[in-house]
Amino acid sequence: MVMMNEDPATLIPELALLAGAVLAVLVGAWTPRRRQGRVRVLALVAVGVGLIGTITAATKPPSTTFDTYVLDTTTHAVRAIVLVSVALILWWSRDAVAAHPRESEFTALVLLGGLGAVLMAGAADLLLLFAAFLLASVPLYALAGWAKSGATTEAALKYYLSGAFAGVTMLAGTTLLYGAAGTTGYDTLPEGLATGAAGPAAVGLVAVLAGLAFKAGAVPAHFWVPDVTDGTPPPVAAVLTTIPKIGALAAMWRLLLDVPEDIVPWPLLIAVIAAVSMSLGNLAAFSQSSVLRLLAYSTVSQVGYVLIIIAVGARTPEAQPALLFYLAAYALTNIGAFAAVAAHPARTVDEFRGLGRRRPLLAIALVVSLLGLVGTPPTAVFVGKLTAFTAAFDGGMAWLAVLAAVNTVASLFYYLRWIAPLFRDESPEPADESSESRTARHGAVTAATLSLVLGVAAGLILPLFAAS
Amino acid sequence: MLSIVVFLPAVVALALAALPDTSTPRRYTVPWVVTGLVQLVLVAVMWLQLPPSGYGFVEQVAWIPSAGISYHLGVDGLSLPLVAMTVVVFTAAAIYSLREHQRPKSYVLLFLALQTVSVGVFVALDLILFFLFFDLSIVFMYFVIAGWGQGSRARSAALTFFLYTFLGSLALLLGFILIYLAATPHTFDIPALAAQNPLTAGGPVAGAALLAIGMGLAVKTPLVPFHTWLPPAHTEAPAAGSAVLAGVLLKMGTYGFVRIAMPLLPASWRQFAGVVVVLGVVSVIYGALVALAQTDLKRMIAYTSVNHMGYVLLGVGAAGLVAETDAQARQLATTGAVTQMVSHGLITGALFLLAGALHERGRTYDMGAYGGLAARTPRFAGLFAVAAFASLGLPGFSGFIAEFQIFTGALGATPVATAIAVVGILLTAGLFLVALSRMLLGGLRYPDAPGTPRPFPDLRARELAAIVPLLLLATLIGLVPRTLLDTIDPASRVLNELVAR
Amino acid sequence: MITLALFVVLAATAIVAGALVFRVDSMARATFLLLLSFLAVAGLVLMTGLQYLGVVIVLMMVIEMVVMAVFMIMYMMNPAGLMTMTMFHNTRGAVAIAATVFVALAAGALVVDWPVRGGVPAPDLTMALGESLMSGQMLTMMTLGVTLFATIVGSVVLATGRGRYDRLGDDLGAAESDDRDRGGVGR
Amino acid sequence: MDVLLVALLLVPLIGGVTLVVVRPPRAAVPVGLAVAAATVGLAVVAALQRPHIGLPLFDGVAAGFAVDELSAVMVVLVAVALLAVLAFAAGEPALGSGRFVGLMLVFAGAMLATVTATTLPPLLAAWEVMGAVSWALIAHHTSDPEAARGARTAFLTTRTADLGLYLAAGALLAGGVPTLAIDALPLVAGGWRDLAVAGIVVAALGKSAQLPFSFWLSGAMHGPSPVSALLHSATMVAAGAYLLLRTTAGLQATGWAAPLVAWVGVSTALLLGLVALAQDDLKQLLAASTSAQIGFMVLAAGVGAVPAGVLQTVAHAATKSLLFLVAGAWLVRVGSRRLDDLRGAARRHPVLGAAFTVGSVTLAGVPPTGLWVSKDAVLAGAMATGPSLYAVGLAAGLVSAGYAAKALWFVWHPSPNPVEDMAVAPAGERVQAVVAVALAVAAAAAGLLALGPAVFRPDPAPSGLELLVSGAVAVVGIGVTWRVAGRLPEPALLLSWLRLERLAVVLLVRPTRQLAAALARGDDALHHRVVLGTGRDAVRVAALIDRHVERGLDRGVDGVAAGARALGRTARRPQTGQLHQYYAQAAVGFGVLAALAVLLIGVS
Amino acid sequence: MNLQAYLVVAAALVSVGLFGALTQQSIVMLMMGLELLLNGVILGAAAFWYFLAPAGTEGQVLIVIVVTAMAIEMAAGFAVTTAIYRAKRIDMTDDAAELRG
Repeated sequence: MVMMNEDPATLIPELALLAGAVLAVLVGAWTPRRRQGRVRVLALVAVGVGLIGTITAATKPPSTTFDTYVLDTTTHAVRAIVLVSVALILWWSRDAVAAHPRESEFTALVLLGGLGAVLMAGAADLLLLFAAFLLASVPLYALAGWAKSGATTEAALKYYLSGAFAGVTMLAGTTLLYGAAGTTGYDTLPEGLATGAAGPAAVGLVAVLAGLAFKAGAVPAHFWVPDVTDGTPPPVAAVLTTIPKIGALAAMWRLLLDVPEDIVPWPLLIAVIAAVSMSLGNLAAFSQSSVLRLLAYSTVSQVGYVLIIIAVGARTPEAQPALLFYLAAYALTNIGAFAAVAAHPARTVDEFRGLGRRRPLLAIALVVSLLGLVGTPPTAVFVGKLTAFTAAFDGGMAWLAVLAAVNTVASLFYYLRWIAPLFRDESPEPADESSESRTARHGAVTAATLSLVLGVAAGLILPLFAAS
Repeated sequence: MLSIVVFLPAVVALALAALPDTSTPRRYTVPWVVTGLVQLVLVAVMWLQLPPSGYGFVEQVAWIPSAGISYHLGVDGLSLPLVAMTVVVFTAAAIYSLREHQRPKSYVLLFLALQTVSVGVFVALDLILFFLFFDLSIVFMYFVIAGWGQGSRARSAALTFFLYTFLGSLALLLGFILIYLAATPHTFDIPALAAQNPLTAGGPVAGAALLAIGMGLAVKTPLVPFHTWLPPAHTEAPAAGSAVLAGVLLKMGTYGFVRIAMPLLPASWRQFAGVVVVLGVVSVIYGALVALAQTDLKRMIAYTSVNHMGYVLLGVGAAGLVAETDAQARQLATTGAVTQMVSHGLITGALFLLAGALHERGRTYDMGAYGGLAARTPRFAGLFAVAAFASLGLPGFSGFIAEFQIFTGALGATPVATAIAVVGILLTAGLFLVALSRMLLGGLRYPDAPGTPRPFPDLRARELAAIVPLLLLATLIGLVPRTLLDTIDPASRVLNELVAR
Repeated sequence: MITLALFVVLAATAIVAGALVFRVDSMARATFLLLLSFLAVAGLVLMTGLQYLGVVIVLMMVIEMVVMAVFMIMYMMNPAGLMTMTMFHNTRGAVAIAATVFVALAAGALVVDWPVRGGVPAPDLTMALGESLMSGQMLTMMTLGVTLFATIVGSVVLATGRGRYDRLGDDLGAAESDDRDRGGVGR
Repeated sequence: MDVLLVALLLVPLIGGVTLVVVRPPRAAVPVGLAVAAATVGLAVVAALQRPHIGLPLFDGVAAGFAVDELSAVMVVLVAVALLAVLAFAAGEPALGSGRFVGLMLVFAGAMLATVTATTLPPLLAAWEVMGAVSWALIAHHTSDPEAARGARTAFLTTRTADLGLYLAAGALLAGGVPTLAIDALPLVAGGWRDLAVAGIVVAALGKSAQLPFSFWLSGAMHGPSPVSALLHSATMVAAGAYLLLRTTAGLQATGWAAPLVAWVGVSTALLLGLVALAQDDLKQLLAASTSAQIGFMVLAAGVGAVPAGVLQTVAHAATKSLLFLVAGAWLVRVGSRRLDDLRGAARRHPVLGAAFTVGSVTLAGVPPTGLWVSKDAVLAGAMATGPSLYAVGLAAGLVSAGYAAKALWFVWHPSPNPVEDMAVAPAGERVQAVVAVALAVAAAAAGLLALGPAVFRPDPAPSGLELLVSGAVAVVGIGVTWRVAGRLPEPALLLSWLRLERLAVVLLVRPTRQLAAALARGDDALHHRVVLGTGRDAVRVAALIDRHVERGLDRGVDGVAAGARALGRTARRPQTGQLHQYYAQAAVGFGVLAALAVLLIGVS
Repeated sequence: MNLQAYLVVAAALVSVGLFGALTQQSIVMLMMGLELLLNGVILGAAAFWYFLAPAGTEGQVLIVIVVTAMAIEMAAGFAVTTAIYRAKRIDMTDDAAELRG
């Protein structure tokens, strides 16, 4: 009866992340402080193994493993995106964390957070989803407070308390959904809901979505985003605003597609969240002078755009490639923007004056990332937004596409408010070269380049994401 | 073939980038000139082999098939003349810049990149591809102005230029997406969209698309009141940059009208043609009047660009007033508008290069600082007078061919607007004559050249080689217009049929 | 009848104890009231036949509350209830929200047409649970296991004042760990 | 045939452009004369052969050229005038440059194209090129600011009128003449015909320095005299009248245009005659008299007396170019153009003086000179239309005798204080004498043409009585003026050409420049106020147009901007930093969403 | 005993917990509120299992998860509290409000 009915080999990417994290902790415990770089190498090897495992797995037909975990295009795509994101951030954060007493732990926590995000995306059971949610949260609470300064601990506290509240809500929602459907597996959810009670199902679904919205940073669970982004070092902020989002949005997608629209009318709910997220994010970013807060609000609005795709997910086949592509594009672009911030000591828009002359490549990378977030061709987010608009239009939510378009135009203003000083004359006081980070600069350039490559190569990538 | 023409400068730029840095300008400028000449030969070959109807030299490669985006190039009678003009203006700029000493390597690389995207805009048959080239032109031009600007405010002018035109381009993109969404299957392919005509019925969606696209193009064109980026950008830009900016980049806006707005949104174009006409006429008069009051030569020329682009709008707007006018009139108006784009590129390019030559000698654009140059520098005076008369639309030059057709074609459709616009050629005549009298006639007067007391040489061979061909071409078009019109006419006939659908 | 009485007593205990958690002026008392509430709920769970889980809850909560008490003593104000606490904010709004939630949930519970009971409990519930954990929900349990690992790592990161490099030197080569209190995990 | 016409047009054009570009230091005059002579030959052959040609120009519009009965006269006239003027100018070394000779040739080419054009585009093209070349010719002495100003005024005024031709072209097309053929004017439909005719009339009046455009001719007198001889007497100013003569059918067809043209013509003849009478400057006098004499041609066009008009054109061309050339020669020698300073010039240069006298007598319309015949032919036509036109025309004739006599009186009466003439190369002087004599003969004998080919034969022919009356008027006019010439009043109004230029400046030029300056200021302000993100920019433009609109719009845009900012603030207000408020807000948010979900279920 | 009774009790616990989470200034007290909320969830899960789907084991697993989650969250919470106390001598959420806007 108790049989290993599944093959652990199907979980190579996840196991690689786990092994990387465990090894990071173990090896780190016996590594001199200044030589913790080997831990990062180890982690990158683990990510590499995971990527190979992902590519191998992606060639196989979709399947379910361990009864509760789906291996399909979505999972593979999220694995790849998360792995690449983790690798990128680990690489460019080198200058920021190297020789830090807790450098090994940083690596381990990032890997664990990534593992949680991947598991969320693949989970096909509410219970596993919640477990993965916890795994995606707890390491990141620690990561938020990793630097242990006043601001970061406050950020960690807010992140933790928001997360705990969201987690509790999500558990309550899971319970309600379980009550309504009598089951927690996605495969049995539709029939369970068909005979169950719709009201508790709807409330339960909203509560579960609350947890996922917290991870994704969507309104109204977005409050932690600006404060935490502002309070933590840019590499950490990059992790927090990128990796869990990917897992949460994919998880939302997977869950909602198994909830029949006619029992719980979730598309409209998601549309409302999408509309409010993008509008509120943009409006709040308008007169921000802190670049980190500005980026934070911009991530809120970006989630809004992704939610558009999810809202019409069940209505058009274009939605899946659109979603996955957008996630990939967003991850690269957002990481690029944060890397650019990390590369430079400036934290307000004005402090970026004259960067274009001093560090032209960095400035260009930043511009590419920001214009990428706007959605300018040929960056990846443009294709993402285009597919999102198309999906919304074809899915009968044209109003959402229009609102998104208006928001896109509005967003240009605050991004330009940041871009403009880059090319103005320098501020009088000389820049402090020592506080600049070379790896972050390289990371910014790399991420920006990748986002361009992804945009240009969208023709090759999109069909891959379209496979079921 | 077309890809070679488009990307030749980019390839040369990459090759030059690999060269070690040196301060010898010729190492970079000579290959640039050669590139331009090779491109010219290729364009000439294409001109001879252009099919009588439809697109020639089409290249289409799937790019993002699921989003209906492809790498699609092609030329027809609307675009080939502009391609030719672009290459000519760039080559003239290259010759003019042969001795550019200030960071010659990056200068040439930027211009080569700009050359690629400028040609690219005119041959792109995919909206996204068009947009890419369109946007990149803004980026490269920004660096040209910011890096080689002549004034102290160059960077801020460049930034104004960038922000303004970039905002415009975003509007453009939204318009494109609207059209894309309206089409089934969704596509960004211009010929496919023109054939499909997804927004046949007009309506609010088509109107919004036209508004967005119109805004985007109007900023680049520029039309009053979206023109405010233009004068500072021109004042600060280096001569070759101004020539390219006015000669080539402005055409991207007007070309967008004939390539995209008119054939893809015919119903709305017809509906709002009156607005287009009014905008055109306002630009004509406003541009001419403001130019009239300028004392700075470059600003004056810049404002005449606003005026000249207004005629184009008048022409294409009148072509949209299908009900009020017959086929021949629309034909004249459209062909005139396209001719005006070519003509303005050549003439204004020459004017800006002349202004640059003047600045090199006197270090100021203030017209009041010069006088009686006809006696001191007859070659400069002669060429400047020729360019000025060409610009004010004197018969015998290309401008007349363009403007006469526009007026004649447009009068039937919008008599009042046309009658007002005709006053524009009087105003330009006035302002150019005032400028000519001020600078060329009267007592001799000029600022000291920097460093040395008072040498004020006439145009040198390099400058002549850059400017004379431009004016010669403008004259040739003016005297023997059929070579050009035979190419444009069939294409504008097709265009008018598309608009009249 | 006994069942009903038991239910009422346990339910009342759970709710009242829970409510009193926020009414008493001592954290220590609050902690024990919370424990009481948990124990009552454990009792209610036991009433549904889930002996194993009921016991688990009891054990877990006792330990947790003890830990919590330790934390009280470590940092919190007024651990022994010697001073009165004023630790509320936004009471009015919270009352409104909580009351609304209660009304909505309770109304839902009463109004909703719940589905009929499907199937009967397995004869050995603990066995069934174990089987489930080892088969269908195995990955969930593995994930929770990893989460516990992450919690340990994370808690150490956050809570430790002095890391290994403080104690053993940057090269971890110190002969003896530099602890303020002797007896730490050294070498 | 075609080649002949093409050659006729291109020979002077190409020759001229080549001279301008190459600027041979010494060969300019000989080459110019050779080209002019060749042009005369070509013109004569063309006048006999009557070639025509149509070159494709625009879509459905050809560039048509033809030498018909009317233009045959003009091509020969233009070619001969060119040759004569160039030959005469060869006597002045200052005018021997490639630029001057070349431009003269280009001008002649343009004039030839104007008179032979059969469709509007080439007509307009050549017409405008004439204007531009005249600018360059008037401003030939580049260091003379007065010349520059005069050139500008001339070009801008004529171009203002030229706008009429642009409109006429559009009107022709809109009125159903896709070929833009000029002779199709009467066929144009509806109101478009009125517009087309109006455009042509305005353009012609402007070019011909008729009222109210006459003043530009005054400024143009700052140019070299040979320029005046060619442009401002024989050719360019006559082009307007010629165009009207070509389009009399169209003028008649509208009903209003013909009388209007006739009255403008006759008024110009009278008023500008008076202006001429009041001038104290020989060139100004001649210029005003040109306007007046061309008024007779315009009158002819208005009353449909085409042959009379042609006759007047030819006779006037010979007369006036003679007078301008001789006057120019004297001006160079004396160094002044004031009549007072020119006293006795005829006495010191007897050959030129004799020629000048013949010319003046012709100008006065004394029998049996050319202008006597032609003017009477015109007046006969006017009589056929109405006696009032005739009466005013006759008065104009009287005035013309007056100004001719005034000029004559001054050049014959010796100055109280003797003047020293500047020396001129003897070779040049001989050529000038020959040319002057030839022109004098032509002027005097032009009347004979009325007996020649049909194109000159007036219809209705003037009656004997009319001839007699006008002859008598001329003689009386001369006689009276001769007595008072030295002390004729010179009222400021007339001296300043009816203050027309001032009027144009005050009414048109100055407001335009003020508007331009205001707009430019506004536009500059626009740059400084570029505020990203508010779109306020666009609003500032409106400010220049309408203050009220601006305020409204400004409020609107400011409102939008402020609204956006306020919304932004509102959007950030929830971000208090207080966690418990985040909790409450999130709880409420998800509560609302849950309620919405339940509600939606209820609805569906 | 029926489902509704259990659920009303669970709802009461949830509401009380929510009230605590919303009102408590002290971080530990706030966490207690969340615990109490989960307390209600446990009861609800047990009730759902018993009254609706006793055949499966998901309800039981859910309770296991809730209990585990409580432990994990408590551990994480205490760690965060310790960290912020070390860094800023703060144990009240109201004092941790430097990041805002």
